[in-house]
Amino acid sequence: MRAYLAHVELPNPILAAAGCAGTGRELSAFADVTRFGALTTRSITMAPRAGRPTPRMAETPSGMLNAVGLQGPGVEAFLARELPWLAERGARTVVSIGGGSVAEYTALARRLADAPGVTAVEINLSCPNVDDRGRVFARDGGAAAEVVASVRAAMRYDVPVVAKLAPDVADVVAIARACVDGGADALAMINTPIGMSIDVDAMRPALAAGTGGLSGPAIRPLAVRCVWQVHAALPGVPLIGMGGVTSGRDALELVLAGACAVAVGTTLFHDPYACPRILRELEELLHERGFDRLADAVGLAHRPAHRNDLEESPL
Amino acid sequence: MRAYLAHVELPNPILAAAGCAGTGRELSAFADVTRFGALTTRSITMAPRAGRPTPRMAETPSGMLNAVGLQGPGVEAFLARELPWLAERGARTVVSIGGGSVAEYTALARRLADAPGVTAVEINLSCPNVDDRGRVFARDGGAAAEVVASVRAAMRYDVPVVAKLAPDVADVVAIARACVDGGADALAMINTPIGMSIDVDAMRPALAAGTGGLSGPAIRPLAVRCVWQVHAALPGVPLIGMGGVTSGRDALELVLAGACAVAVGTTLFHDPYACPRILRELEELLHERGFDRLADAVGLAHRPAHRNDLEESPL
Amino acid sequence: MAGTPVQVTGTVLTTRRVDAYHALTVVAPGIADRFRPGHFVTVAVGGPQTSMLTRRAFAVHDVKSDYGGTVEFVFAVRGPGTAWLADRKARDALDMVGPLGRPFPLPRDPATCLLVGGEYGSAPLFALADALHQRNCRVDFVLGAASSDRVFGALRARRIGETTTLTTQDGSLGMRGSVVDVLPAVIADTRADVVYACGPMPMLRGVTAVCVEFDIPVQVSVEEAMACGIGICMTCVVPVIGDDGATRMVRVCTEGPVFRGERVRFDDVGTIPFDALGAPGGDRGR
Amino acid sequence: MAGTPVQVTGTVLTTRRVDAYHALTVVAPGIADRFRPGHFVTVAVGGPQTSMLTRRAFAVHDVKSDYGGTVEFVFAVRGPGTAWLADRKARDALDMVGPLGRPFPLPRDPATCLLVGGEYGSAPLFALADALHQRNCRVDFVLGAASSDRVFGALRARRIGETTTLTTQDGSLGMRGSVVDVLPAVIADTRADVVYACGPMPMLRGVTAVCVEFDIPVQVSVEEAMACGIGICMTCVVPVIGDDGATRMVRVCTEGPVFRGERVRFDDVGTIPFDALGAPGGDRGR
Ligand SMILES: Cc1cc2nc3c(=O)[nH]c(=O)nc-3n(C[C@H](O)[C@H](O)[C@H](O)COP(=O)(O)OP(=O)(O)OC[C@H]3O[C@@H](n4cnc5c(N)ncnc54)[C@H](O)[C@@H]3O)c2cc1C
Ligand SMILES: Cc1cc2nc3c(=O)[nH]c(=O)nc-3n(C[C@H](O)[C@H](O)[C@H](O)COP(=O)(O)OP(=O)(O)OC[C@H]3O[C@@H](n4cnc5c(N)ncnc54)[C@H](O)[C@@H]3O)c2cc1C
Ligand SMILES: Cc1cc2nc3c(=O)[nH]c(=O)nc-3n(C[C@H](O)[C@H](O)[C@H](O)COP(=O)(O)O)c2cc1C
Ligand SMILES: Cc1cc2nc3c(=O)[nH]c(=O)nc-3n(C[C@H](O)[C@H](O)[C@H](O)COP(=O)(O)O)c2cc1C
Ligand code: FES
Ligand code: FES
Repeated sequence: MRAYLAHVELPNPILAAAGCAGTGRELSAFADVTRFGALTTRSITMAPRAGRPTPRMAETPSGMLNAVGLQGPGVEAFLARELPWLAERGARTVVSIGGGSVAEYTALARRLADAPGVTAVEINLSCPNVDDRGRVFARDGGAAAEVVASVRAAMRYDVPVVAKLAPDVADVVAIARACVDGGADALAMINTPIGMSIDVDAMRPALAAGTGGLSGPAIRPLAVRCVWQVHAALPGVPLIGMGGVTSGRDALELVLAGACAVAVGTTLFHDPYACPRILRELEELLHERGFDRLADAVGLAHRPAHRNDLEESPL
Repeated sequence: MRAYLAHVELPNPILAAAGCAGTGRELSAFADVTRFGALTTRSITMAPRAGRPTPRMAETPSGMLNAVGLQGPGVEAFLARELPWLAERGARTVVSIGGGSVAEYTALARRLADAPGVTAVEINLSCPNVDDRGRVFARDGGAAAEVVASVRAAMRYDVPVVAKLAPDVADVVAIARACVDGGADALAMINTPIGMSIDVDAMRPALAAGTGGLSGPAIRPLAVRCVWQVHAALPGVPLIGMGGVTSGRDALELVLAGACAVAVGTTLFHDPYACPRILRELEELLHERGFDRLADAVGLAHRPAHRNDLEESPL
Repeated sequence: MAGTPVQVTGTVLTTRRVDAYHALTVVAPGIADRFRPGHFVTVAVGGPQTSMLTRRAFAVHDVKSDYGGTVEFVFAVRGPGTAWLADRKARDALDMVGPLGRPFPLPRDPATCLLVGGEYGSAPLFALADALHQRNCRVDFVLGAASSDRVFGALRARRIGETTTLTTQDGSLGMRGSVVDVLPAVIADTRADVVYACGPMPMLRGVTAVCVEFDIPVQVSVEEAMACGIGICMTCVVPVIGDDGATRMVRVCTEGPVFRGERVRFDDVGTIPFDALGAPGGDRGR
Repeated sequence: MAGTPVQVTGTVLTTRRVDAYHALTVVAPGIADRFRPGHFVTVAVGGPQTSMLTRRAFAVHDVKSDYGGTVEFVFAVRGPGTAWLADRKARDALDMVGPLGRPFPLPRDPATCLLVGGEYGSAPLFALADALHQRNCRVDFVLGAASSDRVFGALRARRIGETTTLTTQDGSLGMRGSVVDVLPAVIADTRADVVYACGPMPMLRGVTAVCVEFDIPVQVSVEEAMACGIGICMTCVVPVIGDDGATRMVRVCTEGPVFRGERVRFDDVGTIPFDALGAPGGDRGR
């Protein structure tokens, strides 16, 4: 079942989400990563990063918190050792990038511009902006747009630039619009909202970093809502939906809300075969509902209804 | 175990959350509502409201969405039939108010100002501001502060005014600060973040209203994080913590993060005896940990640690 | 309404399959004692650490006095909660709250009562029939469903009812069609004084329309998605016309589930009728 | 590393209690086939619709060839996931992934091996002992715990070990104190060539310090909170010194759980050492 990420064709709409599929090699013991719609890398940074201290994870009801802190070997090692492995096998790779300033994102884009095997670049905007006292880009439309524009300018024209948004903002549509105005070819949502858990025995935060990103089915309603709102406001913009997808039904929920591709994150930790399984389930569900093409289902839940009135509810 | 809401003493720190305890009469078949720390009413509006069409609820992983839409009989009927029932029995009642404009909140506060039996007024700021194209007050520090200031001015000086915040904002501390600057005696958090669920069989939103408020354990990590952040920034401000509390351990999590009272919402739907049970469990946990007074545990997880570094994590 | 509801951790006594349905009998003394026909219970599903937060509502099919009091309910597997219930075995614990709701009101004097059930909606009608018999009422049944395996209680209806008419959409049992199709003839034949109905909303609407035409009272037991079952969440409302003629959004779980049929605005279920008390626009559109 | 891991839905064959612990034997052919001592498995807990998302990791205690291959692991109830596991019964299904991790490396030539286990950390040492015996190694045991009911495998150790030394913190079994306290004497007595250790982090640190002092190699099996167990989430890292002398935050689940003891920076576990590759400040503090 073909899918499109802007003008780039993917063999199917089920992607692995950033930071949840390792380098691809680990998962390939279980599933053929070259058959994923695409594999998104963890966010690559300029310099190597050791990340956050442990404990880095805590389980929460139907969710988990993580504070990995973008551990990774830096862009040079990534280009030398990780991207080629994926490229040689013909995997589609969405390279996620993370930076602390517009300049750093731009430098990363330049470094990726002539690397073979980059299917798209995804800008992880949930990074603290060192020039704005650590306010994350995803919470500031202006800063986000600036990053997007300069990455877009630095990348090859035929490589789509995807801006990845966070749900914990007052108005996700405003941020989405700023990114599209800045030149984003597509949007990905949602990154993890910030959460926290306290170990009541130690009487300390469960994560060494204190707060962490909340992922898993617990946040799916936030993801569906963000995709829904952004698709309603910007129907022409391709959206990669993610957040708590565990099954074909969950993927379909995001598709009906407006996503033209769906990424799987936390579920991979539980089920390393999740991507092919979810694809199979999604195909079956679409088939049962009489859809030949994915595109016919994208955003379908927006069609006008009789009983429903679809504004945001006050409570 | 005594608790304090600003200067008002409560017999214990476990409250029923707004909109989750009916009028008090229904729950009293199961538990003695006069022994709750306090019972928060659903948000009272000036005029009667029929609320939203059904379906108004959808279950989500470890959570539920609701779009009740503040159904209620209006403030006059509330004062005539509901508040007296609670007052006569000696229940402590936190009256939640909801409005579409500063003027409406103010009018509500005036109407409540001389009503007997109002332990505190809680301002539900998650209502759309009709003067700002429906932007909810809780997402706009300025508008929130204006509401708080005028409610504070209209209420009797000895009745604490509590501002209730939502988590789906870019910076909850900024909103909290605006409310405190506006005169809030205490803050309640969190109200439900907006979420959505799609019925993949009907291929329509599961709620008639489209979006709804997400509650239950799924959002507890967001609640703990908000309480933590606000307590860190405004350590002197009393906080009522809520969001997914199901047990004494969950309540303790919020207390350790900085809440001096804890409200129980969605759990009451599952377990109408939840308030006394959670109180008992919390007392036991505090006792096991050697605390004589609740106050000694409030915010304790903030004490400096060796291994931990507690900034917000980028991911 | 017979006293206040209670929460009990009961023990599953027996499980059985009845055609397309599952039936669980649970030892739950406090609930059995207080039961009246038309009451429902809510059941916690999923066990410890489940992601399913809300209780599931089921009409009580039967109560018995053995083991201090047992409660039986009948259900179709629909989603994950009922799938979990279908896996329960004898001796498992089950957390139930009940009895809940407004039961069927009984006629003061002996009357001819027609009991109409659709799908698992037949389940609560047998306890009602027993209570009616005790008041020397005549009881007739009309039971229907999509197919024969979904008609619940046909045998028992035949045993205890004066007459029993069965309908299926596919014609696999009884008359082909719906209970509403056969209703006028049955009312005429039995000279029913009153109708009790439980089943899907469209069926209740149809039954009510027929009864209005025949000008006989009809009591319907309504189903609406519920988060609490005890009146505190306000999610289960339907538009109902009050004694004063005004329409209010009332809670199925506490004001219902049994209503006088002609009071329920079936055509407006799933909307807020513009003339409902507090409807948007009526007073202020927020 | 013996081949690639697999996911299997196994069937519980037997459950047993062993003092403070539970042991589950699961029919899981694909995993048993590939097992080498030191491997671990991860288990999905909570059943359908559970709120518990992450698999739980357990060292493999034993594999057998019956029923096509069984895997046994031993665990203490700690939180809701292990509580759920403790409720499993024979014939229940269990979703397992394994074998995972880097197993214990075996000496090429016969050697005297001292196996040190703390609490349930003893569990993986018996399969290791068998493998060592097959290579004609001498095996001695030191097992310890807080109290006698938490010392796992004392009998079996006595049966198969050349010597077995037991310690408990409360003195209820063997010597009072910790395995670390008795280690120097045991190393001296047994003339151990190499030490293998599995248990809590402070124990591994102590064991490693003693081995460094005696200048004998030590292999430790480390435990760190894990979200995936297969190397894709990066949550399970500890600071480890590489062959090049540089410290890296490496994954316990794939580079470990078995490491050379002196390479693990035990004092810095739970921190990012300032000199680790990519540490904040080292290059750029974000
Ligand atoms: C008063 C009353 C009596 C009922 N009696 C019976 C009965 O005797 N036999 C029977 O099979 N079913 C009965 N139902 C319907 C039954 O409650 C639902 O089928 C059941 O809740 C579905 O749960 P699930 O997890 O399988 O499905 P899901 O669709 O996954 O349920 C998800 C959520 O929606 C709620 N929900 C969805 N549909 C309904 C509904 N129609 N009514 C109430 N809640 C709903 C559930 O409580 C749950 O919170 C009754 C409902 C009500 C309100
Ligand atoms: C390689 C390895 C081997 C292990 N072998 C054994 C064994 O043989 N016997 C045994 O009893 N225990 C073993 N453990 C520890 C075991 O995994 C935890 O006790 C278990 O995960 C706790 O789950 P819970 O739900 O009961 O507790 P909770 O504390 O509620 O667990 C919550 C979450 O934290 C994670 N977690 C918490 N502590 C640990 C930990 N120490 N290690 C890994 N994940 C953790 C869990 O996976 C889960 O995601 C091993 C751990 C590792 C990493
Ligand atoms: C352990 C972990 C690491 C992650 N790392 C990244 C990352 O490097 N960059 C990024 O943009 N998102 C990262 N994410 C967010 C996911 O890509 C995804 O947006 C989020 O987890 C929601 O999807 P899920 O619920 O399916 O996991 C990470 C998530 C997890 C759980
Ligand atoms: C059905 C329902 C109705 C609610 N109504 C109100 C309300 O009227 N006013 C308000 O401030 N909050 C309302 N809330 C929010 C709760 O008070 C609480 O902030 C939120 O549900 C989080 O807590 P919980 O997870 O314990 O439910 C409502 C929540 C639910 C589930
Ligand atoms: S189900 Fe909660 S009020 Fe009826
Ligand atoms: S547990 Fe996920 S990388 Fe080790």
